[in-house]
Amino acid sequence: MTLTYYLVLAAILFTIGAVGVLVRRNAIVVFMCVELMLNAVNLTLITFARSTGTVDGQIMALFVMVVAAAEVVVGLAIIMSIYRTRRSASVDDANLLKY
Amino acid sequence: MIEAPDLSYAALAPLLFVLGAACVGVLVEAFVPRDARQPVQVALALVGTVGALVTTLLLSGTHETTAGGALAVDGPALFLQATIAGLGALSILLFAERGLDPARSAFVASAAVPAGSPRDRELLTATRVQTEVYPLASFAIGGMMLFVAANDLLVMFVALEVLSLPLYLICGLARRRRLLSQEAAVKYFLLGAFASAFFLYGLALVYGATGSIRLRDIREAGLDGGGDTLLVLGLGLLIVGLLFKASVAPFHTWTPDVYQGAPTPVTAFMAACTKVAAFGAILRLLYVAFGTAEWTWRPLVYAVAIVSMVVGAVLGLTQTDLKRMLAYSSVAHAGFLLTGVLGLGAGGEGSGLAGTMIYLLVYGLTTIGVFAVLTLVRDGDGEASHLSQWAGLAARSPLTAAVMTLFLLALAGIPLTAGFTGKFAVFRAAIEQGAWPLVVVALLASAVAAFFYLRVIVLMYFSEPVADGPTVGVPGVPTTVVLAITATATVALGVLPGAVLDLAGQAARFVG
Amino acid sequence: MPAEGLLAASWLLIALPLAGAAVLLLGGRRTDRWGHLLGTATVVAAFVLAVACTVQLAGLDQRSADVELFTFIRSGELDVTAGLLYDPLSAIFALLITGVGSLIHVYSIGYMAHDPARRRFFAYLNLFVAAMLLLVLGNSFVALYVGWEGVGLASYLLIAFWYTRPAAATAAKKAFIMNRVGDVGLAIAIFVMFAQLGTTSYAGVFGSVGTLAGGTITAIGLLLLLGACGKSGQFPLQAWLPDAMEGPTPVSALIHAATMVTAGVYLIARSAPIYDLAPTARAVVLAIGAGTLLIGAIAGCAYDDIKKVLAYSTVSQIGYMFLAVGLGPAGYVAGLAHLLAHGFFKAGLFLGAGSVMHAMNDSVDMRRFGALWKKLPVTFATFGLGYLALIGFPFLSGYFTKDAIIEAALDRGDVWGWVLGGVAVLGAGLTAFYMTRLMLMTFFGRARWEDGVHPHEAPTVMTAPMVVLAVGSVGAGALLVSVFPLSGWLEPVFGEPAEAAHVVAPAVIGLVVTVVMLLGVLAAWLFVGRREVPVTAPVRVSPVTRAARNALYADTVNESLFMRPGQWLTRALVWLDNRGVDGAVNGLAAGLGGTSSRLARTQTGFVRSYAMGMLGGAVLVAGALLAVTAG
Amino acid sequence: MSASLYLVAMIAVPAIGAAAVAALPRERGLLAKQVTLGVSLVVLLLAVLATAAFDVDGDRFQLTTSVSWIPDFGAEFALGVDGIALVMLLLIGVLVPLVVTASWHEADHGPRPTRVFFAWLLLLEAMMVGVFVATDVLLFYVFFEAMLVPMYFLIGSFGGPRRQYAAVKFFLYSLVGGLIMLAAVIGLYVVSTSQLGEGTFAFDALRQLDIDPEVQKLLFLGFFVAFAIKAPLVPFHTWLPDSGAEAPIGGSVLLVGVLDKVGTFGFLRYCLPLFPDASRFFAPFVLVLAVVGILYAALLAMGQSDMKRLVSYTSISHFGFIALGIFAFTTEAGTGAVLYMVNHGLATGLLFLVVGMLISRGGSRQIGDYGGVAAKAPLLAGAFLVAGLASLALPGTNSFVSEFLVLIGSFPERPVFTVVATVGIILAALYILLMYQRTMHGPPRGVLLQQDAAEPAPGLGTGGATATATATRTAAPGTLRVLDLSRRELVVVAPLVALIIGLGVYPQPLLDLIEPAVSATMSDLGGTDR
Repeated sequence: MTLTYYLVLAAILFTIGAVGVLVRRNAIVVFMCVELMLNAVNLTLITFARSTGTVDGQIMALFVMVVAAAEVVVGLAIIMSIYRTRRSASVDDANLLKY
Repeated sequence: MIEAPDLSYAALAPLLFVLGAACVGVLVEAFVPRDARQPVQVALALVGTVGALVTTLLLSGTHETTAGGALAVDGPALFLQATIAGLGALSILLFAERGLDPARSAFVASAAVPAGSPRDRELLTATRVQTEVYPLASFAIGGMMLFVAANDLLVMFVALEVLSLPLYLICGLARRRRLLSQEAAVKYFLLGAFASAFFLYGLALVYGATGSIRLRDIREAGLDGGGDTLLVLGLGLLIVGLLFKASVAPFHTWTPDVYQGAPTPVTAFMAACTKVAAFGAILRLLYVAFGTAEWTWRPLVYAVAIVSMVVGAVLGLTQTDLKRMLAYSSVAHAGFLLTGVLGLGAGGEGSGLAGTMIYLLVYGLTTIGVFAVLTLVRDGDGEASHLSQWAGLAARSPLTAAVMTLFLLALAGIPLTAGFTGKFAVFRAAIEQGAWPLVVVALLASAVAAFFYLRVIVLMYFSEPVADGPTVGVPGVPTTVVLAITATATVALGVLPGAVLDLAGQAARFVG
Repeated sequence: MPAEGLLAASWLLIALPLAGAAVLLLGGRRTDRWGHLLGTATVVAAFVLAVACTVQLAGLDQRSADVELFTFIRSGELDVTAGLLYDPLSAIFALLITGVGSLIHVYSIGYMAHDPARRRFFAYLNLFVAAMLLLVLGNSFVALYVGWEGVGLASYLLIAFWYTRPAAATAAKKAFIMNRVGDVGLAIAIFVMFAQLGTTSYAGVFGSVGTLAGGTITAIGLLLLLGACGKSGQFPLQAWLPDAMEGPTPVSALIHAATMVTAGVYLIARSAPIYDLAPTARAVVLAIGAGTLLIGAIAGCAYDDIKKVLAYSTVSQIGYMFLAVGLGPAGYVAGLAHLLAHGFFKAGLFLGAGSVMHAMNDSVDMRRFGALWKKLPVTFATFGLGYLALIGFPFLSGYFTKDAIIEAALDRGDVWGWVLGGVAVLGAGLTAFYMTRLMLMTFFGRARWEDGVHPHEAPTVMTAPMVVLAVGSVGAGALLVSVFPLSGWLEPVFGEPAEAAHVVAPAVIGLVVTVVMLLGVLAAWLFVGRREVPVTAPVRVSPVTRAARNALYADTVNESLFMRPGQWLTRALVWLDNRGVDGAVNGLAAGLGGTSSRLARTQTGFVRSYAMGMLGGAVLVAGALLAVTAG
Repeated sequence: MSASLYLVAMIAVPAIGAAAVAALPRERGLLAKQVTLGVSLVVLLLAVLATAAFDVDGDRFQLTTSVSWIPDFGAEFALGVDGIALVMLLLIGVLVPLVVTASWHEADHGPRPTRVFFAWLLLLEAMMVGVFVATDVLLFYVFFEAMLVPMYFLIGSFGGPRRQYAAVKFFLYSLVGGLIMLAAVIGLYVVSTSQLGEGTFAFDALRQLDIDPEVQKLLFLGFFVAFAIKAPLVPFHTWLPDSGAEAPIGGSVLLVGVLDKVGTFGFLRYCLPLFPDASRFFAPFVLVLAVVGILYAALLAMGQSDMKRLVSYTSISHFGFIALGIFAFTTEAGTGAVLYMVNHGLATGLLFLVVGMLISRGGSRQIGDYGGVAAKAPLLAGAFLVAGLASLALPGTNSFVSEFLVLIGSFPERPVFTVVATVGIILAALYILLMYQRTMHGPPRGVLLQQDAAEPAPGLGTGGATATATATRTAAPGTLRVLDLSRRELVVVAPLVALIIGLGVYPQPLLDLIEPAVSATMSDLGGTDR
């Protein structure tokens, strides 16, 4: 049975995440979409680990999870602070800086 | 059974210095009483960065890989680490400036307090200062130094995050104009995360294509003529991730907003150090992992360079905010740097590597200098970064205007300033590889860019001073030191660049 | 042969007046008191020296002396030495210039006595004499060119001497510009000589001109002729000379009658070896001479401004000279003789006119003169003699010289000979007419003076030179043609005068010319003398008269052909330069600015659009890479 | 001091002087002027000494110094002069002290301190010297660009009403040219790397290169555009009228008198010897630009109402003659062209200075505001006339010799172009005499009748400007007392007049200096086609 399906699925997930970033307004959701992309990558890594028969891919997946966690910490902190000020988590409200 | 990788601690000393200082810094935040923190943190951060600088210089000449080949300690790595450490130290000094802002610091007292709330207003006048920035900055610097030494895509990714996450945070820590600052942070964060997702996906694809993430193995698995779609796609996505950090058009969109919103010292830090780190990674990725297959990426870089130069130069023309203008200028400079990157000759020959490294050093120094001057000119609400406020500044403060002029001329690449040396180096590299049309475009772009640098000079010198113009603050010791060093370096590297060119020339050889 | 003795010092001829000019110009007001005396002294001294030199020259067996001074310009092939050539031809000019020059300096002492800027006047006069001497004494075409433009400058300064009068300023400018047009011809001629012969010295050019192709020689000849026309006020460049009368009268007498305007004749005579080989060019000289002769005479008939009449007369007389030198060896001597004679009587006439104006409060309108003969006896006498000499009254100078020219013309023996001769005779008639008209309107008839004019004879310092010149006018011709033949003197230059078999006996010609002249006088008396001269010029006149009054529309042509189009062109170009050339640059700048602000709109400030941009970029990058590797 | 140090000193002395002047306290304006004058006189002395030490029959380059500068680029700090550079040094040496004297009161009443003006002036002098004595192409380029900065500040800080526009325009135009040249400079370096093993910028080494014609064309264009903008040739000229008109008089004099000569100097020093084939290939096009420029600019000059713009346009026309002389490729024309560069510096320099003195009295640059000045100020008028005659190349003035040499030298090679160019001398007479007549002749007009007009426009005060202005304000109402030249102004005018006439009568010494270098250049040019 082929691994291509997994890769395709991962690609689809990645795309969904990317599109989500573009279409969703809520900062949290946007951020979650990014997380989705990261997890799509994880799936890819695992698949390749399987195909190449090395463990590197799995290790990398673990690394990615850790990094993602760190990103969540930082990200939520930032989003919180601006939410407190603006009472809104919509990324479209934050556009004082332009042109 | 996996045996522990060999670690050459000597070779890692620079990194250990900075990251160690950062970790200690965290403890300091936790245990040292608030009033004592500022000096301690500053001292610590300086020890870390300067220590790193010294150790890299001591290590010069080393040419090896360590940590099981995950880290390269070679000429370029050391040169760029030294650059980053040095520029980092200067940025730390800018952070530490307490003389300019009446509230004794450029950073918000308590980031958690909502902007504009009563508490925030009372904190604004309080002289209490926040010191998290120092460990954060140290982490970022550590990440950058790791970034340029990463000989392995995974390490590169980790380094990327280590340098990015702290930056996202400190972008949001401005004491004044907090809304802008926070907005900058959010934008930077979201887009940064987005970009790193691309990088990561690219990593995965390359891994899938070559079965390894070691740069050397990738080269050996290399693109054999035909072109392995996975690998090419991977390369593309990796480049996207890096170009984003280097704020190369069309991945520059975050740059103006973030530069403008972030606290000026942070902007200086980002503009100088991030650029160096990003290009360090680009060079290593392209030269080491894809050096033998440069025919694949050369056209791409060629095109991106042109786009970046043109976009930066043209958009800079109509900016009215100095920080924003400098952001576009940095986009243009990214383009100039890419012309240097194209100076890779057959079999790794060519002066492209050395040229680019020189340019990075020069650009970093000048940029920090220019932003340092920016922090001096203030009105009631922080820095007076609107162009119109600079009219007739020369009459009010000749010295400030003179120094600013020096940096602007350097950015414009006028001879006898460091900027010219850098430009010459990269353009020479490009022409050696027959990329003269690109160089002509670059030169025309820099002529256009020169216009907006000149405009500032015209305002400062040839316009009559405006009523109720901004005041020019008297810099404290740290900023003075920064200005002195950067200005001297700008002149020295312009008049007698021999030594440094020599250094870069020798350093310009990748391991592996 | 190299000069020794006085001839070696002939450079002093130029140096003396030049020094005078320098002293007067640099000395400033300090020299006001004695400046005019110094100025006169230098020229007189030069005259004495010229006489001495000429005497010595006469003594030499081979009458020619070279004076090498210093290297002027040496570079590559070009080697121009500043040097003088003192030979019979330059000698007679030197004598004429310094001689008449001295007289006019003396005259000016009186004429300019009350002018605050008299010192400046004498400085300019000295400058002119120096330049003119350089022109005739120089031993190369470059030296000649230097003098050529030098006299142009002097003439400019002197015409514009009363520069607060716009008319004077404009006239001066006009003179300089039209001269420059001629100078271009002269300059290019020199270029051709250098390009073809590698030298510009008379000796070198004349020595090797024979080696050139006929076309080239003709070209040189025509170019030189252009220069000559400019300087001598010949068609088509004659229009400046009458306007030049805006200058003080002594200037008109010296520069615009006796000397400078004859430089063209000198040039052609000097370039005889070239013209001998360029029949076409010579033919053109003839045509221009004949044409200008008539133009000048006709215009002279119509003007009421005494100086303008004399000016056109000059134009016409120089036409005679051109005609003569255009005839070649046969005519050179005749032409030069007429030149010298003309130098005397025309200078005399101008000085006379000056004295009249002096008496009439500087009015030049002959309609407001009349009956001056008893008020200004001396002037009348001298002027009268000059008049008679000019119209060729038997046995006065004009008679001999003009007849000689007509003879030479007829001696060609072909049909053109007859045509030219006829023109010359006709010209003689016209000359008689307009000069008689002038005499009648000025000295006879009823006094038509403006109120408050009290004519009085000029002081001796002015009359004396007039007397001397009058004597010259009477005697010169006979002297030069028969007593002391110029032909013999000039033999070293033009060679043996060919004894042509006369087509018509000289006596007959003399008779014919005299008759025609008398007819002219009669006509003048009929038109002017018999009836009252209206104080204002009649308006309703025949088109011929109107044409003549407008000098055959020379100015109109110049204006509509060159001036106006030039002004339009200039205006157009200014517009082009500002809107077009500079506009392109500024437009580019503006364009960039516009693009900039339009592009800046894409920086919307929305994170999601930035992300969109990045995604698009990523796709493009990936696509590009795939395209590269696939293809 | 050993002869070879003269050149170094000629750069160092004014540079140090500039620093010293800049360091003076604001109120010591007078001292600043005195120091500047002193320094510029020292430079003049050095130039004379250098000339004395120069052996006409000696090597191409003399008084050479060479220190390693940027080894990695193979760039050296190499100085040396040939006859061409030497005469330009003399020109600089003569002009700067006069400019300083003429600008004595230039900066007295502006918002900006006096010392700044004179410091920039000295720095400019140092750079100008450097650009002519550099024998290392990179060093030349560095001076070429760095030269912009002082001039930029002179125009921008002390210029006329539209000084900002003019300054930026000047800077950007030159910068664009310079940057394009930079590409060519690097290209040349790369070629030298491939041919000589290691890259060099040494002029003498580069002259030996045998460059592929196609490459030559590209490199030639790179240099040519830069120089054509500097010189300036039509159609790259539109910056000059603005800069020339807006700059303070001293600036205009040095700009047109010396700075722009760098362009023509560049043609002769770099374009011809380094790219002989390309030079020969492009010569016809350049000649077209030159000849068109002569007539075009002359006609434009006639159309100007602003005296300084007019003079600027006349210069553009003159540069056409110089370019013609250079690209005719004959020794005579080349020598003439170089002499033209010197003479034009003196003649147009004087013209600008006198125009400035007139403007400082009338406070207006418009020709229409003047008339009949000769009656009030004969000396001024006289100087004006001499300058005018010199710039219309009347025999007896220096310009005649050079113009004559250029034309007579070009004719054998390029008869058609030369003939067309010769027509230019008529136009020259026109534009000069028109201006002279309108301002000096005729009855008193314009500012001579209304006395308030004596207020000098900002930045236009030259020489006795303000002094005159005050004098006139006390003058009888209705009539403006136009003072004749002050003693100081006489000191400025006299030497130039003397030089103009002296060199007009006896130019040979200069020609002897210039010719060897020119014929060497021409042989470089000819040496390659066989």
